[in-house]
Amino acid sequence: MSEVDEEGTRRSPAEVVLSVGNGYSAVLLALFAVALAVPPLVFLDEGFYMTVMTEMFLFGVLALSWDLVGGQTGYPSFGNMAFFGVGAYTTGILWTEFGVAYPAALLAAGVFAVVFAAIIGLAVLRLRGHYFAIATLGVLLASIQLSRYLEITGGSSGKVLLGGPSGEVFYYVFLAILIVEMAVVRYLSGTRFGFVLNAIRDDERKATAMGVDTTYYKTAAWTLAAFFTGLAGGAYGAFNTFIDPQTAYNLAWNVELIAMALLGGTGTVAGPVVGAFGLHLAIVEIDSLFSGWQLMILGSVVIVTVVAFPNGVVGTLRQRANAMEYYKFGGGAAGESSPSAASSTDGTEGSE
Amino acid sequence: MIVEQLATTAGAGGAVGAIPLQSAGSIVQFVVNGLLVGSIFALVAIGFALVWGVVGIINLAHGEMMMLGGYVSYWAFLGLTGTGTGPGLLVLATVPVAVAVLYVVGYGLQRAIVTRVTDEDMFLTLLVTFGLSIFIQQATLQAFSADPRSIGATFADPSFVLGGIVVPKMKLVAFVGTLALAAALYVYLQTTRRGRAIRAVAQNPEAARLVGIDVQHTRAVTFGLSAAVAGGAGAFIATILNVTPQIGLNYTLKSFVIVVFGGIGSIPGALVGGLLLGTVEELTAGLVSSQLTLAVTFTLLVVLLVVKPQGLFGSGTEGST
Amino acid sequence: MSMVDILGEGTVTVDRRTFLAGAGAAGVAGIAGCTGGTGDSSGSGNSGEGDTGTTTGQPNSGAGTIVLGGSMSLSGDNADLGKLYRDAYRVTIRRINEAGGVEAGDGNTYELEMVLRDDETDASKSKTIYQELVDRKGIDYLLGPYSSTVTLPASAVAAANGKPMVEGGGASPKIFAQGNEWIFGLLPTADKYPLSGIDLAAKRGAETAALLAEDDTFSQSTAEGARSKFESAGVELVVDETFPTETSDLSTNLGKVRETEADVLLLAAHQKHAIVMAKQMESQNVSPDMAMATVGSLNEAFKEETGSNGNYVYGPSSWAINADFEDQVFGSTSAFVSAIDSGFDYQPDYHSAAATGVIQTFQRAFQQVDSLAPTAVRNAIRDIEFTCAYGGVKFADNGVINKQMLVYQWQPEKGKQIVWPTNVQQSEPIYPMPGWGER
Amino acid sequence: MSRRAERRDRSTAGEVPVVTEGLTKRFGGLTALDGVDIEVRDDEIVGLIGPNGSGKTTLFDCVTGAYTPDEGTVFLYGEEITGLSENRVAQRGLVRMFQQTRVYGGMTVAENLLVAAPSESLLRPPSTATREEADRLLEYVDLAGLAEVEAGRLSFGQQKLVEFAMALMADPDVLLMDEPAGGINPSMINRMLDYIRDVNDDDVTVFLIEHDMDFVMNVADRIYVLAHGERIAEGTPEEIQTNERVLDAYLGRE
Repeated sequence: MSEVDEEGTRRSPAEVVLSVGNGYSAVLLALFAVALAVPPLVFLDEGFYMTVMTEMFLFGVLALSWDLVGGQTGYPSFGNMAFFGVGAYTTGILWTEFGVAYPAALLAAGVFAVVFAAIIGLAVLRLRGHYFAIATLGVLLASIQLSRYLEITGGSSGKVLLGGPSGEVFYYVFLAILIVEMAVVRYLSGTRFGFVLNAIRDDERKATAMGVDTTYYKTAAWTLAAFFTGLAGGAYGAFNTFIDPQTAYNLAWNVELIAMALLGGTGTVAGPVVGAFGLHLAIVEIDSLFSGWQLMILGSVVIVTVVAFPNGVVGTLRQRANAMEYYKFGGGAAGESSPSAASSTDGTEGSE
Repeated sequence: MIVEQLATTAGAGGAVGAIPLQSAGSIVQFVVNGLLVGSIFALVAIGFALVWGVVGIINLAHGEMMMLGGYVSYWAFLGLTGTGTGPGLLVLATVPVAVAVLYVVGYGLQRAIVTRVTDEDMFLTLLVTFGLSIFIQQATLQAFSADPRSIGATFADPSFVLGGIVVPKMKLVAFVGTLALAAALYVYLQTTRRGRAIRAVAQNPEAARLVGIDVQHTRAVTFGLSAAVAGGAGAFIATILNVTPQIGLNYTLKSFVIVVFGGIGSIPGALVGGLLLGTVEELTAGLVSSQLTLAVTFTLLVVLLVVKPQGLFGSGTEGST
Repeated sequence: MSMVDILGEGTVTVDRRTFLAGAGAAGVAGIAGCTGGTGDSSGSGNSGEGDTGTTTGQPNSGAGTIVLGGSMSLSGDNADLGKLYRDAYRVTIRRINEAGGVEAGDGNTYELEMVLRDDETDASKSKTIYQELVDRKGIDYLLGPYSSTVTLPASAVAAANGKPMVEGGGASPKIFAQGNEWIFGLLPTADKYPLSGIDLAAKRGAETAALLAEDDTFSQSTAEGARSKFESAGVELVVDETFPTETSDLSTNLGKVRETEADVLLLAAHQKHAIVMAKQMESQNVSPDMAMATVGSLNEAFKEETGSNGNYVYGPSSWAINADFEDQVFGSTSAFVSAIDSGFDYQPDYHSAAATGVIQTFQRAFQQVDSLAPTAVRNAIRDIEFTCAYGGVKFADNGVINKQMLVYQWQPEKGKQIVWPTNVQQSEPIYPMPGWGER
Repeated sequence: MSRRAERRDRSTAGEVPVVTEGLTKRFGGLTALDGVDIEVRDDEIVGLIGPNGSGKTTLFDCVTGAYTPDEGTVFLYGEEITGLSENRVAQRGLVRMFQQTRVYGGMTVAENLLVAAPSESLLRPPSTATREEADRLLEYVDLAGLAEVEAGRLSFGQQKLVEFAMALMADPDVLLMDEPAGGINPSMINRMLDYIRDVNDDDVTVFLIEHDMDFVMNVADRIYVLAHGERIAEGTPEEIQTNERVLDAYLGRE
């Protein structure tokens, strides 16, 4: 065991990055928000680059919302795009069929998605693991068929949503949703609510035995994720000027948003957002440079990255920091089963 | 047993009462259509259930194994006949080719890629197989173009008519063929040494390793067998319908539903689940409206999951993560 | 069982992982890539297989270069039809450049280049693709995608940026109902597809009809056109079924057609369903007097895969393969047909013809304008009128071509023949289709 | 009013912490518990022993609400709690430690304790009082240095101490411990004995299952003995050691 005393602790790079991350997260988030708010004011004008950045914010919201349920609470949803679709159609229908003002229709998207999630949650949240994943996939696929069948959604021909706000407005709408969600998730992970979600992920039986009403917390996390995903869906409709069952419940995105959360690192705030920005940019660049071959390359990028980073980028960072922490304080080799005498940590006498 | 089940399922399917009275004959026709098409769904789902139950992986690229099987048997048939058309039973000669080729593909994929994430979180396996599925899809598209391919195996007089019920011969061949492949797999698993090893790994990989079973090889064999039966199903699909690079995903999603109907990891369950799904879809198409077939199927999936997560035959416990 | 537990033991072995992490990080490093920074096209590398380079601005071979940009369904559901457009685009551009390029109205001659992206038949990709073509690649003249759902967002980008878009693949009336002055379509709107086919059947005394419609934008508007036409032609619709795109088996619906003994069977769907219909009509012994599929029943892949079952099947087309129109690039329709045949060894159908029409529309517009500014080119296209291998090209004020639909039939001896309307008939339709026993 | 003060009122009012009457639980054909009556009086340390499969853990499960008994009733401080859900029973001050030590592996040791604190405001970070309590308890079980380490990394013995600290953090009235001495090395057994006595001195009633006879005899005030789901003996450690039926049950002569 390398001699490491209390004061002169040698901190591994991973640890430094994380402690800075945790310590000043509020400041970091504010800087992040300002840094992203500046471009349109200064040099970025409406067009391709603004669209790509707006889509990065969109995917940041989708990945972070999935992580709230999948990464933080340990309930791997495979149907989050159902909330996105419900949000998109709610705004689309209210705005075009009932003449509701766009901002109100946009907010309604989040509210409707929450109601939809609460109802679905009653049935689905009783299941766990594989069964939960399949049930949520079933909900998504059933929603696709429903939207194809109904008149008001325009059936499979979809709805044209022209005349929405300008590209710049959408840039700030999606940025705002992302920043608000990051702040909320950051705040919650420091509160009892956040801890309980992680407890449910690690050992739901233990949490129940310690007095936690897990259904209440699972539903809260589920509806919170639905709110943000639904809101993003509502905004996306007019942003893309057209929605149909294939785009509103995009099955490719349904897997991509999970890849982004996992590649970035689940259970953190930065992880999913890093994953979303990175993967979306990679997809846009690959589409542009290797048109026609892009899906083959994307497929291999996903495979290689998952194999290389099972924990995701931020996750691996945290993983290393924790390993160092354990060694430094004389704990036995991590995970070694023999009950090492915990009392003989450096410098502190066991209280006999 | 199946008939009452169908009655209840159809009943659960909603508006049966409200539709115009169909002659009893046509309801039987729909059930027959359902069983004929359901057997193919079942065979694909059996491979899916095997990999899920034994290797603990949700294989999103499973549909692509079926698709590749379709292309292999298409080219084999073209090789055999030279013209692409030939007698109906000749397709059976191409099935073993598809099965063998896909066994090798499945085995190779597990060893090269899938094995690296087998013990990881379920969702990582989902991502790797998702990457595989779009890779295989695009590679096939670049190699064979997107034109639909269909095996021209025909019978002089294409269908039997028994008491007003039309039964296409080619579909009957496919029905018997798929059941035979399913039975062969089941017997293999129950009787042979390797079969027992596979079931042992399914129960407890660590224990299996302790008693000297090469878990790695066993999992690769399982993946190979799963791809092989899917390849066999692909051969029949290429004959009855057609095969394009994009058809895989739809059969993977159907396998999800069937595995839940039948229970994760249970082969008989997947067989019954497949037949049930085919029948439910055809009955909905026949009695209600074909636009609702998928809506009924997926709603049934959610309802069944909530009511009986283990599925009809499943042994998996409710919380098995 | 969370991931962290599993990896609890032991630190990460650095060597192998670092190497892989490097490859993986490529995706993440993308952040530092080209966010921000506007303007000129990076233009690096070629996009797609074998397309000419994408550099714009400085003329590299004496004559300047005009770049046409767009996306096409090179993968995804409609990849089989996307290929027809790509091949026809390439052949037409190569012919124009071989003949010295485009003598534009502003006195210069330009070489034509094309940037063709793959939209995977996914409507959520087309906005980003077309914005990239305009902003990053600096392209002023847009080739529209295939399929109506992908065309709608793309046409919105064309209008927003004031760039003319000519497309030969989006046929839904919705595209042209948005008051968009920058979009021009070479395919008649979807609802017109079945009209002349129904005329033929009504004139031959058909009384009942069955309609099987795929649940997608194009097929649904075709079905709507068919329903109103059946009504006005006094033909009773005895079966009217819509099936999901994912459906692969049509036996149950064909069973209904058999029971009602409908005279006409109209399938509003794409090629893979047309193949299934042709095969399963025999196994379900359904023998209507006329069986027509709205899309994909006329190209060669259909006939190859269905063999004799494909005989007697009808299909609508906006292009007469045998009407020998005069063509500035190829010389004549037949020359265009042999150019495609020798280049890609398949017989072109109306998709290919429409594709060459798209390129030639731009070519003609460049010839007629005195400046290549997008607005000037758009105005030229608006009142353009010319003939090419595709036939007469003239756009109505909402931007869509008005063309009469012809009806083809696969006939055992003569192959694909125009059978309706009578004035362009190659041979008489074999109506009613012989029963399965008599073939 | 803090839980501890509340606890003193209840015990002075003569309420008995845990009482079961005629507790029966069947699993298919197997009768795991057959009409068991036990009583855990206030501030007592009661031991529950018996050969494997005698129904000890099933009794715990019925008391904590993990299972609903087929017959019989369970009282907590005089109030009937039979069939009450597990988390509601825990909220009423009855906290349990599991035979297979269970901690939140993905969270740090400190977070494990913070989440065990009786529910404070949901949406505010843990109060400084709670953080200080957690630090104190970690100091007490001598794991202060590992506060920021993920619990999953700790050794088995360390995790047992974390689970114990979590139980204390919940400020229980009654603490159920399923084999506290199971799987830990000798030097820690003495520490575990001290901890149990300390927590009992702090007005916490303890009810524990244990196979290690010396441990039980050393710490328990009274002992119940189960065999084949029935209560076959009850008494002080000395009485139990000389009780014929108990010896027979253990040596299998019955």
